[in-house]
Amino acid sequence: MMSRKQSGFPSDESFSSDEKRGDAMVATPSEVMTVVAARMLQERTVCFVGIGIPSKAANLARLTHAPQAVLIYESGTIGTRPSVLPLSIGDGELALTADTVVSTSEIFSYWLQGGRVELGFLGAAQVDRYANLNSTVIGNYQSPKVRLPGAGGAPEIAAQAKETLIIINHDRRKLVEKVDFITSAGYLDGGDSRERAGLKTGGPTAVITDLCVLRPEFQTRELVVTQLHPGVTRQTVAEATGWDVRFAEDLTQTQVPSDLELSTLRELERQTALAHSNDAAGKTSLTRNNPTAEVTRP
Amino acid sequence: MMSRKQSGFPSDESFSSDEKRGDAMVATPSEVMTVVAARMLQERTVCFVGIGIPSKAANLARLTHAPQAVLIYESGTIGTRPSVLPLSIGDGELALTADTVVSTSEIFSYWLQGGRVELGFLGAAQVDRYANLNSTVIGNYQSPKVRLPGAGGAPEIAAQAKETLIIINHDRRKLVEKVDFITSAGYLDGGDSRERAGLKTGGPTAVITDLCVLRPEFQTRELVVTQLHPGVTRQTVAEATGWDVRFAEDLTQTQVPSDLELSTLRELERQTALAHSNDAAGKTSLTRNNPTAEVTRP
Amino acid sequence: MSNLLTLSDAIRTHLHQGDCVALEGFTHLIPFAAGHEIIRQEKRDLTLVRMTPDVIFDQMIGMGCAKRLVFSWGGNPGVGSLHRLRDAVEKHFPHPIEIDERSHAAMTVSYTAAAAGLPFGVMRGFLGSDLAQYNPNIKFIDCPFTGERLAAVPAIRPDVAIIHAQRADRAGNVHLWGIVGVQKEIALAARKVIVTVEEIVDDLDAPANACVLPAWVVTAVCHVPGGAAPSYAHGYYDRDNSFYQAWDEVSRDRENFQRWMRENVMDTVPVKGGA
Amino acid sequence: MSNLLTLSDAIRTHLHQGDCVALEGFTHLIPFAAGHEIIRQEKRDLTLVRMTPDVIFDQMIGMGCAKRLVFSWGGNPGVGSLHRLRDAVEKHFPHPIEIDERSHAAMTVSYTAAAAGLPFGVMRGFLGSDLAQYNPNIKFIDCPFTGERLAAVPAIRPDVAIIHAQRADRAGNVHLWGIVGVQKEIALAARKVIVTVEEIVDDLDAPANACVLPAWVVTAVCHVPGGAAPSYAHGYYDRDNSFYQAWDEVSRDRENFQRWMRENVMDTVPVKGGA
Repeated sequence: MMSRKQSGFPSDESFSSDEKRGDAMVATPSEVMTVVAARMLQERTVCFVGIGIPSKAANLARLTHAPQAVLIYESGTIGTRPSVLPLSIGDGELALTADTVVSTSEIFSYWLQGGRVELGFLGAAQVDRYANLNSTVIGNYQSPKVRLPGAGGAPEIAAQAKETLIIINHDRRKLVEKVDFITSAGYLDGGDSRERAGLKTGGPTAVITDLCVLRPEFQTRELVVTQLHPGVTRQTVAEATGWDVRFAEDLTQTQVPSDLELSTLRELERQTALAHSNDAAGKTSLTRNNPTAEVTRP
Repeated sequence: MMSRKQSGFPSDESFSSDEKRGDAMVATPSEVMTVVAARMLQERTVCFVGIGIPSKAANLARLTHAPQAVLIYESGTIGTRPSVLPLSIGDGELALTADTVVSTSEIFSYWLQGGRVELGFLGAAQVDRYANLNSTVIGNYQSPKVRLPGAGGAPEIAAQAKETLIIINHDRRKLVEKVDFITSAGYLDGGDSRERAGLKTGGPTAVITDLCVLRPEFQTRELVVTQLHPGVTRQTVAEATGWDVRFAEDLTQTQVPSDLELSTLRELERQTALAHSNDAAGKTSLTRNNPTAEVTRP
Repeated sequence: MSNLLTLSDAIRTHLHQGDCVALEGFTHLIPFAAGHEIIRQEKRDLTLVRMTPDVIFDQMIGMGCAKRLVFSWGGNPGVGSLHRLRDAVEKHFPHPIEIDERSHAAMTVSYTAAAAGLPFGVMRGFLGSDLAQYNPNIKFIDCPFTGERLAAVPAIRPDVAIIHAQRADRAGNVHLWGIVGVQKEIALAARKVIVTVEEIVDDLDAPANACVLPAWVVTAVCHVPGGAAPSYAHGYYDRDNSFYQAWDEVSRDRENFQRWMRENVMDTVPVKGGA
Repeated sequence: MSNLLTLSDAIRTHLHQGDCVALEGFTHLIPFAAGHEIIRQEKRDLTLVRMTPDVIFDQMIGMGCAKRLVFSWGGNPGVGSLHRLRDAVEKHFPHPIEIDERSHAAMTVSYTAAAAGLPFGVMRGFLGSDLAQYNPNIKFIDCPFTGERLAAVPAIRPDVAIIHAQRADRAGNVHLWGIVGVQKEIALAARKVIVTVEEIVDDLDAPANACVLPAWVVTAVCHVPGGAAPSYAHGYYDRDNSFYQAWDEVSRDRENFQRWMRENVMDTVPVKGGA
């Protein structure tokens, strides 16, 4: 397989420039991961989106097969249709292209906890064999080896979205037997322990990495590899996984990203890079004018 | 004293036309009641206002000695400055002249329960000797003799405004020994029973009628007459009160409404009648145009 | 899409006999036309939910739609009693109705709890009030941090919420403004939402942070100009205060009321509009 | 009136050593200028409250203002770590800080509870999460109607809340728009509120139902154009993404950070403005 940057904590969602470019119409592992995640977002789905690859995947879906997907960002933007990817969760672009912009407290109460979100995309520093997520600390909570950014909106997305998808680079330090800290509940100790803890929603239905897709096995709820990306072997996956990972009997092969998927993704990234370099040069795309007309145009 | 309409339940806050007119610069009992209530609203006070005489008194205060009083109506208008009196609690006039218009749920949570209201004006069908209010039923709750409109915002205004003023026409059926139903807590059974019930605010500091002003006595919290309106005798008050009402040792006389107070009140009522007769004729004062500019002009 | 329907189809399709239905609008934007359509379609055994029942519920109760009433202030604003409501409660005409009576604040807490997907909401209230004695839906809990005694009320999650708004776009996104009351809360609290609107526009062009309901949370949008009269629609028409005053006389007498309803509601053609 | 003050006077008068202070703004409208003034005035032993500490708290923590941090996501958005925050937590430099860590949703519930005058708020959350084990401010209660187990978090009522907004009028009424985050909630949750604004105008002319804070709930309004940079002010200037990226390098090294703060914050003249 192609070279894959083994990025450290916690800036694991940034891309090296060679990954960004790739060869024309030959997808990098990161691109495959993004495309596979995008494919799982069905048309008209109401999706709670985090920054980084989740945002990239959700917008790729919107620009290809799911033009009417409803994207919600925790900053308060509902039905947003950014033309470039936001660098932060509260970029002005998100507000400018949204159906409506509400307070952050309303997003979490009426929209997420209210049960209106069908799909949540989550990233994390670690995911374990029962799909629990850690974005809090590596090591001990009281005296951490690495202090990670923390929970953000993740615990409630994991608990309240009808289903969640997890996107993470495949690496033994990241796909671990047991997370150091459960920030966001997956299937806890497996079996029916999620239900027994009082969680009412479905939980994670897939972990999408740059090597493969893992899904919770029926009953045990242990993550097993169900789908290998092009050119990836079982051995590569096994070596990059922190537990003795199993493979589904009906293991499938990821369909190679189409030219449309790849070109759309790359154009989105190109426009994003361009827009953000404009920012850096001090140019202002959010022009100042009458506040009454400037935001919330559908 | 002058003729006073003994109005029945529950439209007790409407006025007969002769009361409205009155003799030039000689106040009717109702006018005296309104003027006395208005005087109790100090400049800059944040006041939660109900419809009827409370609204009339609060706006009279704003148009005379308290131009910067902040009037809040439960419909969601904050800092409203109506040029005519609203007929309903949610008149467009209230929105058009407000500093901001928020949801009704926000009014009750952030603004009233949040402790931002200094003074609440309340009316009721009955008030008792410990200033408890009934606006729910006359008779038994389960099979009422008269079904009154009910609580509305009153229980929380009575519990959460730092202090409340009660405005009510003086009548044995209205000022009673014990209310048939405690809709809104005054001093309950007197003494420290209000505090013992967990209520943290001051409670009613005055009951203003068309005959006199009653205030809770120190310690017992029983309402005693502290101030008689012009021309009203102790006997008149005693006969019109449903319990053996006591008079304060330092009983005072209500200052006659000034020409300014009376003329301002009458002009406000004249403008109100004019505006509402325009409504009736189908004329539209709320013109239709761009929603972005039409509401919330300070 | 779309969610655009005629009012008649929307009520027929989405509101069933025995449903719990909330019609909200705080003085402003009261969905009168929808209430009249419910009366015409003879929906029965409804649990009617509204902070201020107003004339619309007086009419629905008087015409026999209500089994139960959840409310907080049941008067004719600025006028006096709601005579049909009183007749039902005091004299059981046209039949007895159950009463679930709260305060305004409690109603808003119940709505916001439901909109937020919670089974109950907390408020500081009802201490010393007799309401809690008669209503098992008002309970008390202790704050787990301070020990303070607070009131708890259950979420209100109607089967159907009906509101009136100024505008929707062709995709079914809804925009209301002015006194917005609890319309957003009740819309998000209910299982289904029907919105009647004054106008369908190409582009909502709503200002920043306006009160907008995205199309995907709205079950049906019905184009019903004048659908809030005799209440008002800010920017479109005023409240008909004279109607509210006249209603006192109309509604005082049972036969007079029934005649008025026959002539002005039952025998009228349902409002057209919609897709 | 008025409540118009210079930023320097507002911080000097209203923020005291040892106070609990919240600086809110969700990516948008982060009150950087006010944070810098707090650093310049060497306020110490502060409890710093913010959902997303962001670069502003990284700077305040690195300069020794913080005794305690209440937060829910402490990264450099779109970039990576906050190195000064990590250095304080991991290596206790410049001194140890206490951590009260929650989730975004829990922070918003704590703010809205405080704004609503309640001692706590209820949410469905933290089931199965280790956060509740380490934070005594997360408890569980049972719904008195359904028995469901729900999380409870205490109200957060800061001594001072500081926010940045686009505009105020001369009377001190404040208007913000776009991504309004939790600014209204934190403003109403706190005992005192300082608002820095881009512009003072004669007439707010705010649209219907806009996010407006009336002057009488605002302790001080300070005219500080650019007061949110390097975050952004919708309608005025963009987020300086390159600054956020460059901050990673600046903040990684203690001496480098201190030099940068000296040159860019400490030795600069406080922003003028105000009455």
